[in-house]
Amino acid sequence: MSADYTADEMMTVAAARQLRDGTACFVGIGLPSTAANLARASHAPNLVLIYESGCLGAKPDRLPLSIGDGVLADTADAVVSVPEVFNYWLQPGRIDVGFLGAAQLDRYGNLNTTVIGGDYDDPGVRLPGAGGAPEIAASCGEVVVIVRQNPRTFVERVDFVTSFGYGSGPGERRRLGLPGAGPRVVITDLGVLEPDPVTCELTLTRLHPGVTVEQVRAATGWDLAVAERLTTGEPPTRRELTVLRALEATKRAAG
Amino acid sequence: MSADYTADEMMTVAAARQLRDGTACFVGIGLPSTAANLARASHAPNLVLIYESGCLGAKPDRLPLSIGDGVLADTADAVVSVPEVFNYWLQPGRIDVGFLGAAQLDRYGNLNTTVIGGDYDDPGVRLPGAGGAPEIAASCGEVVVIVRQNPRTFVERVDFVTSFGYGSGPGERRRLGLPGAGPRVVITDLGVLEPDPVTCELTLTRLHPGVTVEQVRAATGWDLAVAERLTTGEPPTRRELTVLRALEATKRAAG
Amino acid sequence: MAKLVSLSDGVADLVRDGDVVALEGFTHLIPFAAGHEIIRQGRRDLTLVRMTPDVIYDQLIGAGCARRLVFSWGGNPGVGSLHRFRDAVQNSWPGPLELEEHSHAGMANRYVAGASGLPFAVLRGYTGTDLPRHTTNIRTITCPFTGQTLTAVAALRPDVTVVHAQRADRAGNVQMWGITGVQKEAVLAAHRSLVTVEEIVDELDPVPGQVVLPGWAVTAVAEVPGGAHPSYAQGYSVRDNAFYIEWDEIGRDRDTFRTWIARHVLKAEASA
Amino acid sequence: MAKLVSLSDGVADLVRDGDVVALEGFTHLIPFAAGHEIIRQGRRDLTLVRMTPDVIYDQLIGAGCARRLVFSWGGNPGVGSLHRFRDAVQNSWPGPLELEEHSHAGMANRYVAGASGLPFAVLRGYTGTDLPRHTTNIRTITCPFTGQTLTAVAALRPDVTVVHAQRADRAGNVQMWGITGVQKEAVLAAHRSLVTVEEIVDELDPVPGQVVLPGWAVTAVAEVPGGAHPSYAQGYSVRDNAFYIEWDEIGRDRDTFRTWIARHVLKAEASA
Repeated sequence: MSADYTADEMMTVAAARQLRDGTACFVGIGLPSTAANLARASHAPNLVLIYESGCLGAKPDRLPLSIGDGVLADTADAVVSVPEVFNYWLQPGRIDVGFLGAAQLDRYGNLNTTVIGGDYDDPGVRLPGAGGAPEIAASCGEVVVIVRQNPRTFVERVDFVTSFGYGSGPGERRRLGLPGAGPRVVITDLGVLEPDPVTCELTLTRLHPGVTVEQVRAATGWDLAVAERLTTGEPPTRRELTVLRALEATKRAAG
Repeated sequence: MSADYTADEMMTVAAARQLRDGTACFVGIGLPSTAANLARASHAPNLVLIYESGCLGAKPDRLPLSIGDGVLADTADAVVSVPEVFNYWLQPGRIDVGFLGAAQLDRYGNLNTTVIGGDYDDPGVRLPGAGGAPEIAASCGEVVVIVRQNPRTFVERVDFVTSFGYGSGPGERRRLGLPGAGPRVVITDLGVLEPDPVTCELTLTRLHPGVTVEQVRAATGWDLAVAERLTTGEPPTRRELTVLRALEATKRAAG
Repeated sequence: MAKLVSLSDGVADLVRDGDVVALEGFTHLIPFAAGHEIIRQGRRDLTLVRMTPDVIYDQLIGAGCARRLVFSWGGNPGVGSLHRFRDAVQNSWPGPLELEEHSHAGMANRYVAGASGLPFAVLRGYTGTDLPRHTTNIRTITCPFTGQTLTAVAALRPDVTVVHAQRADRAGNVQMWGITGVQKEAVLAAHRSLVTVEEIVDELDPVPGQVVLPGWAVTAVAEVPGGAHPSYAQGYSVRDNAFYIEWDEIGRDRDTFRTWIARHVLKAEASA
Repeated sequence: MAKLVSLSDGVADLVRDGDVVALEGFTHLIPFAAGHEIIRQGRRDLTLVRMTPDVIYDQLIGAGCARRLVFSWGGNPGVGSLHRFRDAVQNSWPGPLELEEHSHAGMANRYVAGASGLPFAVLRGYTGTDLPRHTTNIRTITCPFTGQTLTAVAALRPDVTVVHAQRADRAGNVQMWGITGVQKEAVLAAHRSLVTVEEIVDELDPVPGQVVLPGWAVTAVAEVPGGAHPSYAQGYSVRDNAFYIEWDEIGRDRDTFRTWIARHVLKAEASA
């Protein structure tokens, strides 16, 4: 891996590139928010950022410290109540892309942010919980997942389905009546996974520069499928890195 | 009847006196709005006026020309959406008094503002319809009705139940699960009717000064019961008339 | 982003014969100019939807645009009855008018359900009244937790909603304030929307009480100064109350009505 | 009209052992001072309700006030996990903590139902997730018009809701702006409510984006300047982000936590 940028920077840049200009994107805090703001500050100036705190069309000039940061309200086209953002904006399918992280993710793109290990009532690790994710995963036109890859995170089957991906495979979303298409792409610090069009199984389709298939397989808790036409992504451009680092600096400055 | 005031003025004053200071009152336009504003301008300065246009705590300094008059929004404690005024404010029983008019009213205080004569699909007279009245009549703590009395308006059974009073008699409101107590009093240009505590039948309990029981009976389309302890109301005070006429003048000025 | 259009193009593109059309407003910000343009363009067989059909609906009905009316209170606000509405219901002039009738609470919740992407809404409403006998869009529903019986109303999803607002910016973000009624819900419930505004500005300065509809949730915006007359646009105009009173006379007689429409609507140009 | 009270009197009167208590806020306007007063007054066996339990809930849980938590996302916003919350769930310290867990959409709609006087709300939610297995407050419901299956959630009716706002007037009318989250619904859903405000003023000048709660819908108002610290009150203060980061260390260790509570909460006076 080049010394010019970190694996996290590559991941964030690759995630940002997934967001098309002019679309509406429901953004969680953390990596999704950083990537979405990078997209807006670079190739997608008309990306509409929607935060679950009720900020529609937020245009922060620094990274928000939380989904309820004042800079989101100050720069939003509209600030609405939390019930309204879920009922009037997310639920009817008005949002093109849901941008989610996860503590665990499985072969079929199901996400877990609830408990790991043990059982629900006596968990190994208690995580924050669902937040907006279950309905973001259900109702957005499609879902982009950003998550660091390692065998503890990328598991055969999540310990708890907080947000539904493809369940156990093809046809399940339709059977359940979920309006959105589900996870279209998973961006990690090693590469890019996409659901197989037939089996819905997450498949390695792109490597970040300098990463090998073996590295990705070693970081995956299931027998990872690899696309026939595996590609290698472009490294971050000078401009992408400059914008990203400037954004990150605003967050450190606020700390 | 004295030449000092009209029967309509007596009615409006008597209706205004029904409103206690500090209560919240859901107000329809026309006679209810006039009486409620008279109450607020005289004995009930802290009467909270709620209009279905979403104005909570309106304090107009003139009579509003409609339930959506700008003076209501300008002077309200809060202006909320129309869904909110019905769902968050009326439905849970937060409003003490619903203040309604009607085109027809029957023995059990049921109100009709929909159709008169013929049948629903081919009516004799098509009226404006329900507006907010059905749920005002159901959900306010109690209902005050203000309506001019004559045999076409005061009928044995309304042609259409737009707003439920006591149905066909005692116990029906409870059986239907209606949260409010129903019509507590009907104020007319001749006197005051109240439901009999046992039968729920509207009963003449008070005459306006100079009106006789015979006059009221002649103006009623059913065999009107008269309370054992029939009283005669106080005529409008000088101050009530002054305030009422000043209010009416503001409306004419805007015409 | 909403397209910026002329009123005539907006109506031509978005309002089609046979459509379910909601022109909303709660005595404030009534889209009169858009209603007149619909009359001028000769739309037919519309299902008109509105909580408070008033003078502009009286005009649309009298002009023969409507086949059906879905509503909760039809009157001349602060004045009295609508004579064209009455004439259509009582005498089928200029044609029969089917009615679907609700309470305000029911209509408001039907829009809320439509805006929320739900097929129905739940409320405490209509109980004991004769209203549910005349439509299949009011039913009962049982609470799965308490067993209580409540009322369900079917969602409203107009083909197109038309509203008037104070301002929009060049990206089509719409700003309205004062009494904003059920307009947000009516726009979000509709498949398409047309918003007429008093003015299009570079920047929407925040205003207390504002409701902002983002441009990407609106189909088209047309600048139509005075487009709410004779109703009012808070901050821009006051209600022309004399006209509402006058309408009682104009609307009462078929010929007077036709003459008025010919002179004041058909021969007028779209204002934008 | 709401009563104007001191914070200590307000908490003493309105928050009782065993109550269902919601202290709401969406990273903005978090009622920290009121939470500290609840700790100081030693409330026990509370069912704490909140969409986003954060540092103040971590403190209440660690201080032993809570028996149960009803929530949708429990974390230190922008920082990470809540260690007292984790310790209670994983190790029952200082006592066991029952959980009832939802999604944001579900919790928001549960408050909406409570505010609306309905026993339940309908949404498209939870589908395919494991959440409905762990509570009886999520069920399915069938649309009486289309036959579609949707999700129903039981209404939330807290005994008392506590929120922080920017201002109130002397009649107890409350004004808040910026991100106002689910606070209106949480107050209206509750049987009693306590609002702490940055200041009490003679006149509430209208502010863009404001939500106003009329004084007659609020039980009590207490003036507590800085009552949202370390969160922020738009127009009055900014978030003390260093404290949120610091809390990660303080909350991680039981003794450090106890020392901090003793010094910064128990020995402090109520600020009003």
